[in-house]
Amino acid sequence: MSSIVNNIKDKVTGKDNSSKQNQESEQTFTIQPHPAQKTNDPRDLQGNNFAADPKVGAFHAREPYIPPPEIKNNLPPAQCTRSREERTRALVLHPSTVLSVHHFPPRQASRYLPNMSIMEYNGGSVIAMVGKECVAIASDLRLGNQALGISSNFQKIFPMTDRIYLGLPGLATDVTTLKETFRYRLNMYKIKEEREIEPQTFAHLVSSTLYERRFAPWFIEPVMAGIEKTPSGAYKPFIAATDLIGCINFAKDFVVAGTASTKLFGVAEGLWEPDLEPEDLFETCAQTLLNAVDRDAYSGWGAEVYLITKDKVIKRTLKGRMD
Amino acid sequence: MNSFLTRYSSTTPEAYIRKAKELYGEDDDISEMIWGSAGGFGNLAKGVPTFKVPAVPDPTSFLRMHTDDHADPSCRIKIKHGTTTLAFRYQGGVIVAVDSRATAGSYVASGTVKKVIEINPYLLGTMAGGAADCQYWETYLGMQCRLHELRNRERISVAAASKYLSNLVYSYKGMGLSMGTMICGWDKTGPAIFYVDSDGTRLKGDLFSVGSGSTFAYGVLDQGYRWDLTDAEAQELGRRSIYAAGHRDAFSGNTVNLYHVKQDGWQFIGNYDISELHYNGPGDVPGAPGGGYGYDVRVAGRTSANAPEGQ
Amino acid sequence: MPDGSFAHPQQRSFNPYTDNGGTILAIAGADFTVIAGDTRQSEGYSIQTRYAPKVFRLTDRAVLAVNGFAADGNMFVKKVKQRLEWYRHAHAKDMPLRAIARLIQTMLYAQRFFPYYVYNILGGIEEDGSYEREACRAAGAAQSLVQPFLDNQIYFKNQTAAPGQSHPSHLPLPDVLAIVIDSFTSATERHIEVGDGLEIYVVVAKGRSPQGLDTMRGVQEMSARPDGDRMFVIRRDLKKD
Amino acid sequence: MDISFALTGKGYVIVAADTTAARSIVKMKVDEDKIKVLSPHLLMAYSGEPGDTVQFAEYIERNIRLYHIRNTYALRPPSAASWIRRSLADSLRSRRPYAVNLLVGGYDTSTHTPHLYWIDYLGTMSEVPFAAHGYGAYFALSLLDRYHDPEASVEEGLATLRRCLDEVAKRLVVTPEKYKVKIVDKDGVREVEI
Amino acid sequence: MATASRNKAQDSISQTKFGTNNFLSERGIPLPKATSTGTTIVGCLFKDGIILGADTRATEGPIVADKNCEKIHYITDNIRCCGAGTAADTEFTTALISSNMELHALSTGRKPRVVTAMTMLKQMLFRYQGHIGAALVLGGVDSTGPQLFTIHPHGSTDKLPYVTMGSGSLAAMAVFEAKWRPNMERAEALDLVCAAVSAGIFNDLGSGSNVDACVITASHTETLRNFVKPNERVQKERSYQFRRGTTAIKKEEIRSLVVEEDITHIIGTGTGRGAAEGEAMDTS
Repeated sequence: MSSIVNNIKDKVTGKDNSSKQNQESEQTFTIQPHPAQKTNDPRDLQGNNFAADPKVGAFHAREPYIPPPEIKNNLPPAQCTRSREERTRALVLHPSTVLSVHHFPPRQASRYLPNMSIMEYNGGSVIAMVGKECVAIASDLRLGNQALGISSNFQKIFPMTDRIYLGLPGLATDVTTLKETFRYRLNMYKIKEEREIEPQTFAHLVSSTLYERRFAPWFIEPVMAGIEKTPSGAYKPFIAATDLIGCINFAKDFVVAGTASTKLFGVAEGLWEPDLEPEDLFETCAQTLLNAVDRDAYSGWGAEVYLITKDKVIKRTLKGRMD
Repeated sequence: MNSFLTRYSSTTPEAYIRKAKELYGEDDDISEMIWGSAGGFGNLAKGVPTFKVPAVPDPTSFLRMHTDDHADPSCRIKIKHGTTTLAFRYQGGVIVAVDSRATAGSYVASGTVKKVIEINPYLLGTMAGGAADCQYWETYLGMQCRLHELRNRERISVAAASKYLSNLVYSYKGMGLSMGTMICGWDKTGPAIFYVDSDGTRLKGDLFSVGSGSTFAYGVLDQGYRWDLTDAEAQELGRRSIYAAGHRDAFSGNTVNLYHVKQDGWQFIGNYDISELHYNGPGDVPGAPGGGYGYDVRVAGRTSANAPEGQ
Repeated sequence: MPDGSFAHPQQRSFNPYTDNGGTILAIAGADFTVIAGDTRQSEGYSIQTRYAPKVFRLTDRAVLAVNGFAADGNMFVKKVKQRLEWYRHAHAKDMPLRAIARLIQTMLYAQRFFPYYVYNILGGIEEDGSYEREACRAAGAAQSLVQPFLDNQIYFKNQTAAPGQSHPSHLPLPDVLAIVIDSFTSATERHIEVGDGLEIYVVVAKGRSPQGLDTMRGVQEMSARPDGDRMFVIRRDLKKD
Repeated sequence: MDISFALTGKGYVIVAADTTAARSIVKMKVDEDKIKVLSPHLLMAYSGEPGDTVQFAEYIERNIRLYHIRNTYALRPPSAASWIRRSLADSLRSRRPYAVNLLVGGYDTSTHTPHLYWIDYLGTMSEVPFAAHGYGAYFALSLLDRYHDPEASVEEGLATLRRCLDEVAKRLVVTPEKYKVKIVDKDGVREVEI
Repeated sequence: MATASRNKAQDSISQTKFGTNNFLSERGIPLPKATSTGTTIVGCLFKDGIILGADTRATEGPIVADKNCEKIHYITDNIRCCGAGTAADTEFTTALISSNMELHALSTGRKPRVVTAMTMLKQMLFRYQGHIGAALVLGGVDSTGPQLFTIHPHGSTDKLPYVTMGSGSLAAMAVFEAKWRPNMERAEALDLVCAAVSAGIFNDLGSGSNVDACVITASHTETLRNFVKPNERVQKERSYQFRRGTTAIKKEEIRSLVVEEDITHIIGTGTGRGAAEGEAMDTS
């Protein structure tokens, strides 16, 4: 037993003299050239034509790689590990109890909460976009209980100050509770500071309010849009969003939240462009919201857009799909 | 499926494998023989096509682990479901109305799904539950009906066709098929509707609604249903019920497909956009109520406040 | 395992699937079909390769795009090609598009109880040249980002036409290609599993002009016969982060 | 398996709730009144977790009554509903939340307007023209979309309510056979047989 | 305002409400994903001090939530901290320690040390047993010279000449292991940091967009925001601006924010208080 071990040990360390005699007969391995000579960029691959080179063809075969005849002909015979009977016997089904097939009418929500994301329980989505000296914030109007639609005029966007609007998609009960909480905190701020709060500060106020509940969070993804008065007196558009525990995302172009957030991201990334005039920003924001919610089961049932410029706020209720 | 059933029944997958093995001998893999145009279910000689089953002790829970997104919303393979379909019998024949939305989780995968499968010129099947299951097996049923005609030189009755589908689906009970379909048609006994689903239920009846929006459809359908409806009224009721479900149910919507089965076979009445129905109604079609179906459209301007005359 | 339990492999651990990311889409125009897919193949947070084609040429007028679990995808394409070759042996002609669609449905359904984790989009030109209204479908990791954008730009959903006019019923090829490229650059921006490269297959019906396709950057013709339907491939780069 | 409906009409709100008190498969009582009169022009139908429902409803009733005593006038429906919702929302994050669904219907004598609020056990609130809790909602809401008229007279309103009860009787597997129906309008609260 | 509420955050974190998280996890409800920074963050020592680097991508699952977020947080003038893991946790944890460090500096009357910040961070993170998901690279120059630490969510720390953290740390460490040398010049070290972060950006899906850097020396601290921007978006093929009136509208309300005031001056006859039309006001 030990001789074998020693043998392996010596071979590995190369001291073993016995391996020296059969040096010549030992199989030599050529290190295969890496297909991409310069970078990992596919264009480099086009240089050397892979189809012809059998050794590397397998790496990046455009068509399924068909080995050339000399390789194909002398392939070792396939060892069938287990005979067919054995395989079919293994297929005999275990005496598992007959499964209860889910029934088609909607199941009554479990006593507490269903086994889906709690953010999808009531549904709803919000988007905010920046334009040229203006911002738009838009939301759908659905309030649902999972698949069942309850109300088609559930407000999710609330005016906080003249020039700051807050969108609160998520669990409906937290929407109302947080709206009242922020109204209270804003009033307290106004009493202490004797001035309106600025959007930047308001974002941090929202963020720390949410982080207070770090381990039992409010199920809300707030979206803020407003016009900021810069020290020089000019007006600057401002948008921000946070996740449910208050991580702020100060974006330059748009922020999204709610059950249709991925859809909103896709459409907004495609349609948005910088420095849109107020009326053009309204069209882009409205089209983004409507097309995104049409692809989401839990959002929709009407929509509204707030277009905020430095001297007025236009609120428009859109004619969206009602299914 | 308990082992007792497996050993003696002839309709389980293992039975097919045994049968196929006897027919085609030992060595070559069964799928080898699917050659040329004999693939898929083109070749009916060997009865039901065989299914590859994963070599695990319990393939059913394997399948459920990877596909049933009720249990695990992030599971990879999302079978499209969520729908509203209805069919009812009345003096003028059978009305079949369905929505056209398919959802995968909360994503609306398609808004243009044809949920009425035209089995043959006088038989319709509706689709609820797994779209693939319904499409595959109802197309398959169409072939069996054609064979029936060739063998017996008369059209197959709705009862027989639905029985065939029910027995066939029952043989796969517990394997994870998901179907809730209504086989509708007009045969020598007159108009007939059979509800068949994947756990083996087969019910003959006058009025059925199936799918996640079925309760909403029932709400309107039951209130408006009478045996002696005129054709126009019946078509209107079908449209209005699917609109009601499409509006309230998140997993139903997009468009209504309306069919009317008469003595000489079915006729496609029309495709109506549900949101359009909400705002403007079905346009100038027989039985149209004039304005939009939507509640806020219907009661626009009317308020329940009753300020006394004085003020 | 003395009790012979090795005979029944623990099904809990048997998980043959994984998600290799990527996104595909197809748009059928008046007399052409565009089938596109990115070329990144990833698993979890790491990139396996920046160039793994997802769009495959089946016949002169049919192209199949597969997405999901790459191993299943590649195997499935190989099986489809195998069946198409047998069909050519049996019928001395290419399988028509509608038949390929049915073939794919039955092959997928044959695996009903051991599903392929693959989402397929088949695109091409039908023999009788019947032109269904624009069909436009996205699939894969970023399908929920791309599909609503296509609904808006291809189907003009939620857009009221200018008074007195109506939306164009068919979009010209250059517009469709622009929308496809912008869809993928947008998806790359917001989805981590999309990027590296973009391959667009364009199948143009017989006798129709390629509408300025040959002048575009990065075009390569793949048609076997110049007189039949013509097929082009356009390759573009996408962000690699 | 409590079921409750409510709908508004010209100057009134009709609130109906089933009268069955069941534990597992046994109907313990069949004439349980699940609608509380909170104030002369305010009704509240409750349903949900046995025990929680009565405890919470009486807590609300006593406090609304206290407000009326202290201020000589009763809380108007919008503010009462908002306070009720806030109590539920606060309880949601307490050690053991109340699991009670509510329909709050009231008539605002100063604005001559009926108000109806749908409130669920999480504290989700929405003012609606008609509402339902329990399995009845899945049948009645689409029906009321079709047949409800905000300017209906009390008789027409009761007829619409009758439609809902028939539909539930026809389709729901566990149908309650008796409902208690109360109406609130400018003259206050009264009960009707249906 | 912010600091006050943050201390309140401190104590309210301990008593959890909504029946705490287990109210949900008992029911097997997946907690929604908070924004996490897939992240590549690096730090390395060089001749005159420390260079920190970070990417700028924040993700929510496979979706990029923020394409240009800041991951290098302020601790004190000469100490910065890069954060990976749960974004809100890194944000608030570094902000809390930053405010405590300022208090500490005021009370001790000395410039603060990096090791103090490190100890505060590790003790806080240890107290929350990893529930606060912050993985940090802490770097700075103080009286004892340049210091570089990494801090893991469970409270463990390392002190090394070059470190990487986050999902892109493997790619970045590969570059460091290949090219790092002691006592590098500023320019060379900065290039190395950019190369390391770029390796993370291009090879790790959780990292992307731009490279932020920060050079800290004894004398001053340079914040190089978006130092390298390799991933600008290409110009779009066409513009998607809509015709005005494309979106159908049901209702429109306009609220003007400009307050029109028409002031009518009332010329008093010496009585000082307003009197209508100049009559004397009887003030008796």
